[in-house]
Amino acid sequence: MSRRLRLWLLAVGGAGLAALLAAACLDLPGFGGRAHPYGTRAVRASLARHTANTVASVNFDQRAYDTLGEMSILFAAVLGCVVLLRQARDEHRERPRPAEVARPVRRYALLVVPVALVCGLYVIAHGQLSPGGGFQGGVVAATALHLLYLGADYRALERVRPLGTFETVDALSVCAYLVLGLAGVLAATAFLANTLLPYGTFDTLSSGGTVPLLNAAVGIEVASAVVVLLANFLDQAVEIEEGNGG
Amino acid sequence: MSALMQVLPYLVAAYVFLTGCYGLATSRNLIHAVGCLSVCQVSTYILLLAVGYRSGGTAPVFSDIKPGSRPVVDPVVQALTLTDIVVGATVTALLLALVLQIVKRHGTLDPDELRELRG
Amino acid sequence: MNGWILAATVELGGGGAAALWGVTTGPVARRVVAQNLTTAALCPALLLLAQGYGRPAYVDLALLLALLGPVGTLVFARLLHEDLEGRRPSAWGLTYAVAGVGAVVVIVVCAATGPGRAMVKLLVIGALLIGGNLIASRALSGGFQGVRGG
Amino acid sequence: MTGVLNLVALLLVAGAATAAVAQRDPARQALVLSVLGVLLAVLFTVLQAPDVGLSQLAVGAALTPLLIMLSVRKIRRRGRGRDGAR
Repeated sequence: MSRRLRLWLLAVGGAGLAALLAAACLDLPGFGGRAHPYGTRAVRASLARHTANTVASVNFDQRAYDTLGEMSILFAAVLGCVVLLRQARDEHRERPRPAEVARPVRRYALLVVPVALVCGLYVIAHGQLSPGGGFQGGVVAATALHLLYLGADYRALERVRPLGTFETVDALSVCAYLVLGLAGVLAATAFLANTLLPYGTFDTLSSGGTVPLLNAAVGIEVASAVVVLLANFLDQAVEIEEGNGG
Repeated sequence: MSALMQVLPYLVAAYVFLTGCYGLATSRNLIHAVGCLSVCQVSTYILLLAVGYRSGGTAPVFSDIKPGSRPVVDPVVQALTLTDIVVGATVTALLLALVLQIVKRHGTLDPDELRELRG
Repeated sequence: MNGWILAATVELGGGGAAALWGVTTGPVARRVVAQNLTTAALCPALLLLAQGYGRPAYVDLALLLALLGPVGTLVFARLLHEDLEGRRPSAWGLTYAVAGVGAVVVIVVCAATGPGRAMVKLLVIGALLIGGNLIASRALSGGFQGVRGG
Repeated sequence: MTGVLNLVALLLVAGAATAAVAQRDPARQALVLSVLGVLLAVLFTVLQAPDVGLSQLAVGAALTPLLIMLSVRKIRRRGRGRDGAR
């Protein structure tokens, strides 16, 4: 098919899709309407279980089974990246020369890494109270670690990042999520049901039954998954060269 | 103004989706195509959150307000979007890994050249 | 009418449009500077929104932006340094002006919050925002001269 | 008042998305994508979804640009290695 014909086909298809989408938009309930039946019920259920952040309650309690699916997509995607980006037989590693970074930038990086890690942990730990949670905090903590590469040197990053440990922790935290779900079955209710632990006092760190535990498992999983992911990309971008070298 | 505001967010979502599709179809660089796909993903976030919005509402997070004191927006769509964003990022990473593998095997980033190679 | 939200709208409209224009036109060197200033322009807007909606919990967003925005700029400064060599992108006048706006917003919001834990958090955000912004500008204008192939 | 704020945020996001598609060079596209990520986070705050905003900030401000730029760097280095061998 020629490029021209393909563009025409795209234009026709796009115009049709645009018309259908516009018609669908006009039929949707108006933006900012008052009727949110699911939302009202979700908020009520969340308050009944002493979880201050309703979004965390939906993610880790009311729809915890969905989150298990999301976690497995995440895990599978990272596994795929590790397989695709592994060092091939016709490639070799070459140590990058140490980088000379301007001193203020290096100091900033070394100063901000701990601050950012604490912030990531804060976002994970307060997931069931204030905005935040495992998904966000995990990404923050993992990205913050890579300031060491950006502001200092790749070797500095490699020293604080035992890759094998992170891969194991990644798998273990997925297992922890599953085990917490199975614990619900053993306690004679249902898979991932939030009936295992007392709900605690509203708006404290230990409130919400199993929500904080599932939240922590997701946080650890996301953090180690992102570290493993970035490590593979960094290896490709910085170290791995084509050819067998010498 | 207010009649337009009733549908504008949905229309913006549709527009962003179509723009992303256009970029995806006309892209001459696979990394650029992955970026366009992430623009397509953005449209789903806008659509979901627009459906859940409520005028004068606030976030359904009760760490700093009393439950029931203010109307709140829909938390269900927010939870869907939240996980979608992080999973979307890892899927982007998987696609980029595939692109790197394609470059290694075929030595080109242009989807059109790839087709010629196969044929 | 809520003055905070009005100020946030102005900040978002002006800063966002300027950043978008800067990042889509001109040479790469100018685009990176615009990307860096996006953080500095939009973080105060987030603080103003948190104040305007009466939700101290929203301040976390500004905290993360002040933390991760400079990291994003360092990504470009490090991985694009070959394109930036010889050009030394810098717009110190603009950088200081935007940092000044950020400082003013942080001080005003602090005054409205009153002393306490919330104020400490705001001051941390202010320090991270301005420090990160200045360091990222420094990195863009030749902070990675000695980096070769790393 | 909030209507105007919603409008401004939506239009900025639409503009940034268009710009991200229009940039054909991946490195320049990554720059626009990172601005798009921050603008989206502000839009989500305006739509009263701070959790989603945090998620978008964490991913859009640093992670996605880092992934794209690392891929670009790998491909550039590869091209240079090829030229050097020839």
